[in-house]
Amino acid sequence: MSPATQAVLHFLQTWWVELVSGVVIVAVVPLIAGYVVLVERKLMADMQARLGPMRVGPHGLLQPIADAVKLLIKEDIVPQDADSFIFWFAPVISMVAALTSMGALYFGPDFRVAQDINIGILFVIGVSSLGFLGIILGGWASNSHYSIIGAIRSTAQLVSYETAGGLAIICALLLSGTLRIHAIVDAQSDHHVWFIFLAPVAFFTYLVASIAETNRAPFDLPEAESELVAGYMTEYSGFRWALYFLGEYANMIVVASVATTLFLGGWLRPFPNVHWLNWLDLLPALFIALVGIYCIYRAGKQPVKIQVWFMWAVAFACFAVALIFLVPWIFASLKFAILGLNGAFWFLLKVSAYIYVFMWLRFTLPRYRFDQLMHLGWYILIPLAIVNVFSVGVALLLEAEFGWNRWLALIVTTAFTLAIALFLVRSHDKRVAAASSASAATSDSYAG
Amino acid sequence: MADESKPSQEPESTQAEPKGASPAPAPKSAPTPAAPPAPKPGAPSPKAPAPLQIPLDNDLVRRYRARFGAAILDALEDRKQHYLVVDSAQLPEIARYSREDEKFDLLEDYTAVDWPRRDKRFDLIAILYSFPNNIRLRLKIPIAANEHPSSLVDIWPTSDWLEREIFDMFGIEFAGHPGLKRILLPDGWQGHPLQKDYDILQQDTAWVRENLGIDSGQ
Amino acid sequence: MLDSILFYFFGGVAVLSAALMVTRRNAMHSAVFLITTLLATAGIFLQLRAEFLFIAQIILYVGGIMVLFIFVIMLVRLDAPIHQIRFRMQKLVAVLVALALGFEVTVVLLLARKLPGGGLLIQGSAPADKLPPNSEELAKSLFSNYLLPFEIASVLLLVAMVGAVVMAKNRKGTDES
Amino acid sequence: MADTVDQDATHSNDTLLGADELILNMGPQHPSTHGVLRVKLKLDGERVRGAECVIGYLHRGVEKIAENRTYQQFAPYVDRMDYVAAISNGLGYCEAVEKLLNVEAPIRAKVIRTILTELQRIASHLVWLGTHALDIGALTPLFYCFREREEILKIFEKYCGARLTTHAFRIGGLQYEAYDDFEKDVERFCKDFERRIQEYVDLLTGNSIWIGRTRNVGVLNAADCIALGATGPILRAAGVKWDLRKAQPYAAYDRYQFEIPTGTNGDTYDRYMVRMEEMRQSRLICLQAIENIPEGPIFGKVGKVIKPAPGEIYHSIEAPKGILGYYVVSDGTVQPYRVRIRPPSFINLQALDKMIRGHLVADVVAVIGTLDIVLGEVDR
Repeated sequence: MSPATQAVLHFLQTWWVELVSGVVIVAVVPLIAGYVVLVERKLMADMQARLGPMRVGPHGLLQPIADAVKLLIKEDIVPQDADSFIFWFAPVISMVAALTSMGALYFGPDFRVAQDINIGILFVIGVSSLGFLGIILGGWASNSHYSIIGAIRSTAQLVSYETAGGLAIICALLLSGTLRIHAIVDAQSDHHVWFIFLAPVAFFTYLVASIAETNRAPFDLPEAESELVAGYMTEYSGFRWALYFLGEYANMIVVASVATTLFLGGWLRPFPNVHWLNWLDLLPALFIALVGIYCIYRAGKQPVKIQVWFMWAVAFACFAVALIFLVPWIFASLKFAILGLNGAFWFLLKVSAYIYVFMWLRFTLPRYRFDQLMHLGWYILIPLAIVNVFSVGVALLLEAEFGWNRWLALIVTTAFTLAIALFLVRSHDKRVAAASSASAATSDSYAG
Repeated sequence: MADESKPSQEPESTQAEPKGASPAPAPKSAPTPAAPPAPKPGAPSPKAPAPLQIPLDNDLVRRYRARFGAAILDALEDRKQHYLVVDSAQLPEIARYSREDEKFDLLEDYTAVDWPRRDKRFDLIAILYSFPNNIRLRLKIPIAANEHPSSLVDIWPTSDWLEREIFDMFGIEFAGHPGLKRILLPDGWQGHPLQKDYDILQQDTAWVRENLGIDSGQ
Repeated sequence: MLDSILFYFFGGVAVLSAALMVTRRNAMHSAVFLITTLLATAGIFLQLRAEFLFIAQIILYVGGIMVLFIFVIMLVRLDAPIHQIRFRMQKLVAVLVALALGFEVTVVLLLARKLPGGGLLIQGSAPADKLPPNSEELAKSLFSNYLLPFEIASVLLLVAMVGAVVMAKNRKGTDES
Repeated sequence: MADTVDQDATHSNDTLLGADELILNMGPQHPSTHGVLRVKLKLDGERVRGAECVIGYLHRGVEKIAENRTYQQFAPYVDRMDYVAAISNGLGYCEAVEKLLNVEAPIRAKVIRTILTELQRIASHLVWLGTHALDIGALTPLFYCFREREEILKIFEKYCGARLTTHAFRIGGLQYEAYDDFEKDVERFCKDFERRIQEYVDLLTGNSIWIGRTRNVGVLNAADCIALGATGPILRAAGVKWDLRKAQPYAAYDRYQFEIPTGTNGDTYDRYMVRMEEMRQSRLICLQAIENIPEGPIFGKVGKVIKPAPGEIYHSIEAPKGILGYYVVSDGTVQPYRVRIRPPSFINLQALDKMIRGHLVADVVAVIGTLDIVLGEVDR
């Protein structure tokens, strides 16, 4: 063989894991994002006493594929004197940013793309913060009043909440002591506790900041339909719009995975080191088997023949997966694989729980006004995050220098942080009351 | 008592000139409801209905007469509802008096009726309501076709749009109105629809052709 | 083998987009190409296993400063000054400066040839992946022997930020009155 | 359309800062203008300096048509004005013409009319609540409200065959007798509605974002309300304890006890609370009414041909949006000489400019929602 092919073979041998997972991410994530959209629509429907998409495939299961095909076929309108190069380029940036930031993530003890980068979490945050470049350029390139205002608004929102999110992550890093993702999760299993319990305020701040970062729920101002008619996405249509849309959902998955890794103990099952709870390792297989049984139960009720078969197929698939989970229990030699498979299951369960909270907020809460949103970000969230970093630092100092028990130190400092938070919120309300009483007199309302 | 006599001769004249275009009185209305006791067919076909307007004389009218004398042309009661016929020259003073002293703080409605046969062609109708004493009064102000009554915007701000609508529909211009232009019809529209001589089928064909590019709206 | 491929790729992209950045007429296009240059240099940092520098470059330059550039381009109306082309005189000066720089670079290259390894390869440098993880190293040095400059820099930044807020406040004051 | 030729978003005079005073055009196809309303906002940055409403897109010339139809023929047109509360329009018109004829509808007809009008008030407020919450971003209340409204429309359909433009009443009484389990349906709805209102209250009333978006937004105090002629929930939210159903009772309202909800400082939140309370009161009225619907005829002594004596009358009722008045002039023929309709939405909309000065663009959407206007009634 010629040296070139040898080099290529050598390259493949060393990097085949990364390459395969890379291809999987780029191919599968848009599909997953599509199905997250379907889940969201079904959940919204369920909460609003209606059925949601039911027409395409049994219970609307093929809806994302139909949406994708529709968007592909739709005409890509480029506004008249829009900046065509940037107009084409902007959605690509936001999609690429979301996907590359997934590269550094661990979806289970050994499901990953990049081999435990030294700056793991920092890489994810840094690259995902490139996403809003796509938003600004998209808003600017479509050259219409509404999208420019939308773009400026969303950038201001992202910048201010990125700070709060970053500070919240610092608290978790203080506790874990390292940036490597694998090491963070190991730290949580060594401490026998998830960081959410050690730094609850940090988790809450990160939850709020991540919602704002992905332009969702009460903070979905840039594309607030009722005011600016879809903000920066107004002029986009067809596949480019789909890129933006999938970018937002991929970003949501990234943010959920970061939160799970940092605060919810990544792929650790609840109470990882409590040995009498070891039957929990069986839970994943049990859970999937239950889903299979439910499918069989529903199969009988399907009106259309093909849907009955489909349900049976799904049930069969569930049982197969449940078996795969059980295989390492049967063959002693595959013992090591238990942690790997279960880990992935627990990680995905936590990520979907986190995303469920996103969706839940979107269906119940009305939307913040822009100045309220900025006010909340700068006057309450960022000071709270700073105080929290300070208090976690003090807690670690107490534990290291004065030998306090870690739990006691953290409880004391969290109480201190919450006191500050209460003070911040009360002064915020006083300010709002003052501003509004002033406005009641003059016509110029709530100055914020 | 000028107003009272007019309506009685009015019916004949309007009867006389219903153009062919306006549809004859409707064919039998909805089938008579079965349930009620069958009224004798052709129930007492009302003979020439006796005018119900009777002159009104209570302390409210006396106070108005004491204050404005001749300006109060007439005070009548029709079906237990009081209304004053008022001279348009004194309109602002009467309006201010009604609002300040008589406490009619709500101008419920302000509209016009077109009587083409009369020399004072239009009747401005102002319906006043008083929250404190919970009573309603109607002011009828006869004005000539090209007369410009003064606007009541600074007395009742609600009359801003109401006067714009009267101008839009009847062509009555109000002196002193902040922004008198059409409110419902497009600006370039010719003619004022609610005037009696504006036939229901008539179109502003010029505006339609110019703006919609078709020759007739029908 | 892989490293050199990557290096030439990143280097090429950096040089190409830098050239494009200078020649573009549309301000936003040049901003985008500047971002590509910065990302390419970040790639080269990564290649040298300087991850912290790589991510700092991305977060600070591209995430922070370039966003500022784009905001300025968006908010300030740029079409006015472009119409007045006033560079006639400066063309001569530009050529002179370019020549001088070119001469200097060639001199340096020629002299370096006499150094061992042709001035390009640094003998005996540790292979990239055996270096201690550089974020820990960076942190240790930053907070031990360079602590004072670090604090001064942070105070400086704080002053700048407060200054910006005060200026914005005044402007808002005039706007409200 | 007051002025047709106008650039979409123009830059007019410069303000102090040199930043343009932007004219932003909202509508007439804007998702949250509740119909074909176009609002030209003068913006200084995000703050609204003034708003000019351009209306007339839905003008059908109802008053001109009235002069060419007989009294009975014009009744269905009245439903098309405020198409969200068609029954109360019909009630107003029929009672006006009955007053013109000096005829009184029988007591059974009056009670059934009251029940249907109160159900229509609840349905109209449900449409308002659903769309108003949707404009401010809460997606879920819309579907809850329309689920309840569906129950009410089913009752209307069973009664008179139509759901929206019902033409349920006739001049002189009712066309149709109440269907067999009319009382049972209304009672089932009222019993169930108590729990449903609690669902809206849980979702919105205590919600800090909702309060943040509605408290002190679009303030209109009592004096301004009366001066601008704004009536109905807007007037009551400003603290004026006045309701035409109590002040000058019509139909069968004098037979029932109900409260008049009022607010304190006349902002969007108070109007929200007033309308929610009004729904509860309407429910109580319906419950009291169905206890005993008096027996007797449902159509008064009105012949097939209606020729009222020459003269004029003005009759107004408390429609869900405000005072809905009819000024009818008769010249003794079968066709009215002039029918003037006092549209509450048209006059309430006039207050929009005063209410949103100094607010942000996001508030404009909330204020248009809280005015609860229907463009069919604004344009007639």
